[in-house]
Amino acid sequence: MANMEAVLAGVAPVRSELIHALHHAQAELGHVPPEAVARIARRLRISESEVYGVLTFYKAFSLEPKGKHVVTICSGTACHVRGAPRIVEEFQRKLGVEAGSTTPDREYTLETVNCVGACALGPIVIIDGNYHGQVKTTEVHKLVEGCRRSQAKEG
Amino acid sequence: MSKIIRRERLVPNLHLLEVSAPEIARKCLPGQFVMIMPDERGERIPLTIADWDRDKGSVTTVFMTVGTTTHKLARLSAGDEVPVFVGPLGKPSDIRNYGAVLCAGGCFGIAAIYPIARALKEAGNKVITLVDVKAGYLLYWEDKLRKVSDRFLVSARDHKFETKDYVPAKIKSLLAEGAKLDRVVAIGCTYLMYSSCEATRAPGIKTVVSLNPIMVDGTGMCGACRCAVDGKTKFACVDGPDFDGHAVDWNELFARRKSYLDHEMKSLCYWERTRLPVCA
Amino acid sequence: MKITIDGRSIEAQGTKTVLEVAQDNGIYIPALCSHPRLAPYAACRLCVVSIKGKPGFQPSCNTYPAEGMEVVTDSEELRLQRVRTMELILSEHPNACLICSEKADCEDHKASIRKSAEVTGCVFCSSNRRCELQEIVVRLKVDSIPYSSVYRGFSVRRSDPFFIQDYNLCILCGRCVRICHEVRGAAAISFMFRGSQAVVGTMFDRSLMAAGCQFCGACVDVCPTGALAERVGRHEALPDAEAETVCPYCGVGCRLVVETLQGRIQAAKPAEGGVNRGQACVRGRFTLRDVVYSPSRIRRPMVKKDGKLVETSWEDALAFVAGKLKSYAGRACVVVSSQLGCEDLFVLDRFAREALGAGGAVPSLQPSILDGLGDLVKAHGLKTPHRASLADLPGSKAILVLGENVPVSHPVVWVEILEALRCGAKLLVASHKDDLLTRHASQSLKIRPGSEFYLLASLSKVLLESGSPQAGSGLKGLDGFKKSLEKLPASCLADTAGLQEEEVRRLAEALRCCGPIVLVFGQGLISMPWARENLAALWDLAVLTGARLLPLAEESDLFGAWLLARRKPSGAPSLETVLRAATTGEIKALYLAGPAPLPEKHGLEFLVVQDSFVNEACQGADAVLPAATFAEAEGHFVNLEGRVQKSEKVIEPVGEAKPDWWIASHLASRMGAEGFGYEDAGRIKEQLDKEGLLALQEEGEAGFVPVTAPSGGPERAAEYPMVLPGEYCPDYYRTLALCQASPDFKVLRNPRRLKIGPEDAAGAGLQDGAKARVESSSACAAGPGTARVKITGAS
Amino acid sequence: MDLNELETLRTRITASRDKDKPCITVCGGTGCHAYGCLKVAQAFRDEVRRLGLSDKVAVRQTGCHGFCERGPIVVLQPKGIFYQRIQLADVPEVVSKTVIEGLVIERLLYAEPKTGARIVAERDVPFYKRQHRRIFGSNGHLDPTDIDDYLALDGYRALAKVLSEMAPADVIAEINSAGLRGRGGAGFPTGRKWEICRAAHGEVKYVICNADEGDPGAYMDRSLLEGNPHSVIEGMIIGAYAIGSHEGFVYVRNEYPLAVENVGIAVEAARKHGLLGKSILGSKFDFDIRIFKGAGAFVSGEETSLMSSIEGRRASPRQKPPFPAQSGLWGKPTNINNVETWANVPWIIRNGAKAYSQIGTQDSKGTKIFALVGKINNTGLVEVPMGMKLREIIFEIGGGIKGGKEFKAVQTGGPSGGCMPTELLDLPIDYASLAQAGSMMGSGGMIVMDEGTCMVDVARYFLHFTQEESCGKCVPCRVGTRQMAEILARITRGEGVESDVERLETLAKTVKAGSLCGLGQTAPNPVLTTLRYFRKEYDAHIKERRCPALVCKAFLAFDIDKRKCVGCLLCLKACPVKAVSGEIKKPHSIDQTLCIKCGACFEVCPPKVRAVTKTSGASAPERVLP
Repeated sequence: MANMEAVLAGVAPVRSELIHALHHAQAELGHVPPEAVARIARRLRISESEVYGVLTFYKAFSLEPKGKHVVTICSGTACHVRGAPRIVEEFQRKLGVEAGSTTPDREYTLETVNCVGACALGPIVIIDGNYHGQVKTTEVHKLVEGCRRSQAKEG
Repeated sequence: MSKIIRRERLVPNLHLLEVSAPEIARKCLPGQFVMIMPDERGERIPLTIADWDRDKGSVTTVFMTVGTTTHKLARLSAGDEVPVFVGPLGKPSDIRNYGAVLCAGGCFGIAAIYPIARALKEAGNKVITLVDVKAGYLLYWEDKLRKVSDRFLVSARDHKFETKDYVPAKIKSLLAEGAKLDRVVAIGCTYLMYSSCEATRAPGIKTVVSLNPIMVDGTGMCGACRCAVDGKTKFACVDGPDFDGHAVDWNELFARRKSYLDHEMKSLCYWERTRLPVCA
Repeated sequence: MKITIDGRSIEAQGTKTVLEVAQDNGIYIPALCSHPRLAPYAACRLCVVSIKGKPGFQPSCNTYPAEGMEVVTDSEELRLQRVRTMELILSEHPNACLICSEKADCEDHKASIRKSAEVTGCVFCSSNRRCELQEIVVRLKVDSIPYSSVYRGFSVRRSDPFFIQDYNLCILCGRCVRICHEVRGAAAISFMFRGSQAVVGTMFDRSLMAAGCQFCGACVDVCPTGALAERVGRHEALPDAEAETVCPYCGVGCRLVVETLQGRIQAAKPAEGGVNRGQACVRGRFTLRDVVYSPSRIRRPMVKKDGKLVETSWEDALAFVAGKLKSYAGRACVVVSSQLGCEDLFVLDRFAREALGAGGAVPSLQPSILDGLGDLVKAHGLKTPHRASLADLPGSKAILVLGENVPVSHPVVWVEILEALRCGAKLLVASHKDDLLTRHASQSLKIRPGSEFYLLASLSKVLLESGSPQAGSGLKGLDGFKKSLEKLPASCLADTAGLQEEEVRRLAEALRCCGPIVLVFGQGLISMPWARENLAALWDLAVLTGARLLPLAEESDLFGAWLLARRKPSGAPSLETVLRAATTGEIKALYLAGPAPLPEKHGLEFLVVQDSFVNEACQGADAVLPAATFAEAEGHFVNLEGRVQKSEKVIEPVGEAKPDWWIASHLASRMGAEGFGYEDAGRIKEQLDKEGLLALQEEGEAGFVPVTAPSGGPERAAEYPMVLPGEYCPDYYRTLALCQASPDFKVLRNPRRLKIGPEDAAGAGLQDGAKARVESSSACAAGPGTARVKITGAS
Repeated sequence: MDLNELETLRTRITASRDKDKPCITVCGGTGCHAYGCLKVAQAFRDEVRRLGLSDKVAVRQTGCHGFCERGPIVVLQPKGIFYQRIQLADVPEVVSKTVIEGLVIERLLYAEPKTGARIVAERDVPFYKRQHRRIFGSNGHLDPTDIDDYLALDGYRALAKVLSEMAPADVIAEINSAGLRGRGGAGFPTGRKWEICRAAHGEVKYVICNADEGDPGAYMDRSLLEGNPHSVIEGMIIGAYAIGSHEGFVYVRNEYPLAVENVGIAVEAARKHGLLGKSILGSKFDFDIRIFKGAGAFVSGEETSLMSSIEGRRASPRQKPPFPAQSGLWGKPTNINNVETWANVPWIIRNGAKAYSQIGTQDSKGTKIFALVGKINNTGLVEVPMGMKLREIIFEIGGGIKGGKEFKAVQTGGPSGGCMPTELLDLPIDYASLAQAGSMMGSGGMIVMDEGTCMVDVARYFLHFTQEESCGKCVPCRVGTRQMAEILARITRGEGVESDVERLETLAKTVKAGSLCGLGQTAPNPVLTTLRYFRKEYDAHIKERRCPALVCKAFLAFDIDKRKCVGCLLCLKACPVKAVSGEIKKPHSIDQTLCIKCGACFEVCPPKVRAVTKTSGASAPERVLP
């Protein structure tokens, strides 16, 4: 939060900087907690409710911290017609959470995104920034395990 | 003191209350009711018994939050105790094999009709259950009721059921499609019972209703629950609560139920202002 | 210009929307999101019309007339489009009752059901029969909804005072959000999430209290459904009568429509016309009922018998009081509240002089800002700088607010200031804290409490140094003023006010460059010993810049009381002298028709309390006379602009209460005074008019007054290291505090709560929620007033 | 820098570059990024350095080449040898054989699918051959982070021309006569738009580049912004000059980090070169650009909500009029165009309106870039002249349907567009004809669907999308799209009733006619077009309780053909719910009560065996899709 204050000091105190400031908070803290909202509101001289209203409008900001691993499944049209929904279902089953949420142990966040623009590779799964193209339902298990293993290695 | 085992909001405004009362659970029969007091300073109100578990020694009622007392009840939770929980009171419903019986329930009556439907089914009747809800999200106990019914119908003002009916319309359409009805049991708000009776009056189907006048002691002492049936004065608590709906003086009942409306509102307003927490 | 609506040729202005033009001409177009006070929003899509030459449908709320425009508001396809849109709206609103075949019979039989906790149909809803959805359903003849009913399942929010919020009923028309943002500037609520998840709410779903809501009730009043419902009276039936009164608290003089059911007040809502233009504040909107029916109402006359107050008849009480008072003629005084009507004040004043031989009735709020300005007029023989009316605010270019937290103390003035900001005005604020006021300010100076004089004088100085503005040139006293400025110590600004000259220069620039300026100030500016100096500096700045003054009168008839007081011979007693005289025994009898901090030990022999509420003074009173409240008597009030407004009688008096003028005139008559045979308030008003007592005539020459540095300046005192700034808020009616009358109000503003900065708190060893002990340097710090204090933790 | 200095610089750059110097260009588009092109490019650099060829051979990471299907793509200049699907292991060979020895490596070349013939040059690849890469072509030749590359390709020459020779009105006239129409979807004439904004009252005016490309399955704008940001910036400066604006914004989608980065670098470079800022190229014209990163909301592509977003508010649109040209950002006149439109501007100025309007149709001039994706062989970005037939794009450029399956539909315009069936394959692509077919140009997504795509599911997909992306302000869009999405979901779940189709139609009309902004007004298009062209599929779902495309789970049944099953245990192991039972080498069976229809068994059953069957509906023929 101390960083947050430093970052905000560089943000002009006008409301048009709101989304900019929220990007900062999201990048700095991994989500936008109530204290960050309060600080941004004070800095930009707008009400906390307004900040929150903007924050909840945009998908780029999250209210909850994300898991250690972020699994992003593209659900663009191209991926959809190539079977992305089945991949989503399989991940949901494997991780035991709905898309858009984080496992209770804060290990995985499963999310879908409208299009990552790599349609040739569809269906695409991005795990911690790594692209996996033409994913099949039967490969999901491997992908999840791969994540766990790489973590074990690091640990 | 009786301990609450479970208090749960079933749907908006309707709450289930399961109370540990082994004595009542052992003796109660369909159609009977209990008197309950939410706290030492509260009033006593009657609630129809909606289910019981003789082994567990518990009695279940379903009530609607519609006044100070029920609002108080709705704030209780498992483990809390109520100072008064007495019963079973009233005469049990007349359970026999009539043939085909329509059990109509609305609001809290959806739960109240359940033990009667169950008993009627056990007695060999063909049970048609008709449940009235305003909208789909107000329907509860569907599974429970389906299990004791040969037919399960819903009248609602919700497109979910592709209908826009009220109970009488459904009774009429049932009769129109040639269903044989030997008896109707209706439980719910006074208006529902009244309009059910109006629908069965012409075809002459015996219709039993579970009256809900204002009641104070529930044992025939105070006379508050006086109602006119067949021109004679009856006490709903000891002579009922079940009566022949075609013989009830409905206008009198409507009027009597409204007697204390003003005071009821004041009471609730006072309670809300003084007892409901406002954040500081 | 001329436009055609449904074949009718209609004269239209370009400033009104097609919807408004149609409505003005009696043409019905359903609409849910539009509101006269709000910018077009075009979200409900019910007000669609066809316009010749344009494809498809156009929302009439966002379409402005153009010469020759041809509008069709009613056609089969429009009706169908509206019905289908309405069906969509209703699919997410508990709609069963709207389309129920039994709705005619049902309401009669299910009256009690309104007491339910959650609304699942109209019969449960407090807005039943005044709901805008119901009206549109009838108009459009919607009788079925081809969608499953969606209940969003929000829990009903009951943890806030004054009103509850059930967003299951919300149709997202956005009126509440928009009025909160656009008109009230609070932005306590906002839209959250988006798409079908969109909902009105607060940050992280916190309470409105936590979101900084001031509970002005504007959102409740614009809500077309029952989603926002007043807590009190929510379960009651609809009102059967209404009357228009003037809000009894502050000096803005908002007009309120008071709704009654069977002669009892249910609710008060801001009237559309009048100074307040459909707006009110938490006091007027939500506390009237609690005040009028407060348990501390005095219901019957009481006289002291054997050391105890006992109830008696009016006849006996009047006889007793008149008899006793007669013997104290010349040694008695009358104190009045400036929240009484002009009729009451006038009769009480006459009563004081003609029956009691006193110098006149003494207002309890003294000195007031009006008195302060009046004193300057008297002392220098000049004319007061121009006065501003509320209507001057939106047309102004700069507004300087001093000594008052306007959004809290005078919220309706704040609404007009916000309107001015929308029209391009600059808001300049000098305040010691960050709040709503500074959030909206174009320029705000952080100033130490109590140092406004230095800011004002420095502003004048800077303006004069860089060439005096046109407005002040050539006026009387300019040279004297300049000289007096030069005498001021140079370092005071930074030392005392904590301001840098550069900041002041920027503020001065803002005052110089633009057109009409309004200086808004309140009791906070005179709550310290150097009140006169502050006012003089303000006066001069106004004359110099040609600004208008808007003194924020704290009490509803303060202006009226001031006008009436002008006819007093000079040397009329002030409250302070009265209290001193009472203590020393100089006067023997006191007649209290308003709050007065009577010392515990006094030399009074006879004390009469004429009030609506039992108060501290009653304990020692020899007689207590129940007075009617504003709602129980007709009367006139003069608001802060000098506007004389009539307040109607709403209900019969509670208990045996009588109007104040009635009591005073009966006593006077009994004491043998002449000309007190008033039959009703109307007669008194006639006399007031005949004598021209309520007319404001200010004569004399405009000019400057010399300024002097405050002598008892806020120098740092080691013993009392902190300054406790007085925060004025007319949160009372006569002797009743609103937090005492209304439990909800107590939640909102508890005067026993102290706000202190984190460093100061740490220094005093205080934590959030701890008890504090406040010691003051001056004896009169019991009431609100800026004072030097010492704050320590209390056990 | 003034005009002369610009030309001097350009001459210096061109002179310093040897046209015949071998250059290894590695495609750096996001598609190729996903394939790992960064590592490939680095490997090339390392290899070149290792061999001490740094002076003789250049390695350049360029913008997107468009042929994403075949990434990572490497083109060896000056000969234009086109290698595809380059792996790290191929790098040394490419350098040693092709770069040094000049030999072509056959296996890395693109093979004509039908004949199998290898094609050496990029321009001869059928995918490129029929394209007209006017706007997009430079992408493959320049490093987007190096302004010199752009200058070497005549960059900012149009700007120089405008500032030195043309009055603002001339610029507008030129754009008008070129017939350029907005590439963002609705196709409003760009010149007209500029004219209105220029005429609007006010000192302060803004220009905005709308790079909030939100259509799922479309990424043309991103590739332009990533691959050739200066062309967009140059277009914006010219536009600002024509309109009289001094401040511009590029609103980039948050999901495009590379685009944000590259356009940021480009703006910085342009500023450094005096192409942005005060007195541009020594003229009296000032203009600067700020980059605004969006935050993930499809609706912010709508111009009024985009401006609302820049102002720091929720991206809710407002009713027009007033149009942005009259009252836009902070109430000032604002001109907003999308990336591709801006990128067209320098070309028009450089080559003249006449040259520009020579291709295209009567009222749609120039080229259009499409993202050709879905069940198509050659996924990628294609730039074709307006008026080209769908058939040509899909079958000639796109190489037909994947796996040799039957074409069913092509969807254009994203969530606002519609699905067009086989009968419309000969439709020429322009604004009017697409609109007439019930679809729209949109920003240029073109999603090809085959027989294995369920059109009801596609409609459900799009309505689910718009329902989630609706801002929630106006009733028809907020509630109407939700109701449509629910009805469609019900139909695909097997709970549809016959009246649903009619209700969908009514709803679609209500939403279309009643919504506040373009998102709502066009949201029903996927429903309306699928109802119009694929009504039979709806009937199959509702009346026959089957999904002809074998997509909707509710109607699917997986079973094992005992005659074919070899008992390999693959499906048994793959089944996540243990619904498959059996022993090794004995036919397996599926317990239908346990089956969740995930299709894992079907997926793993070896193609040779094909014992697992996927069927839909009792009356459906026993059909097996590979």
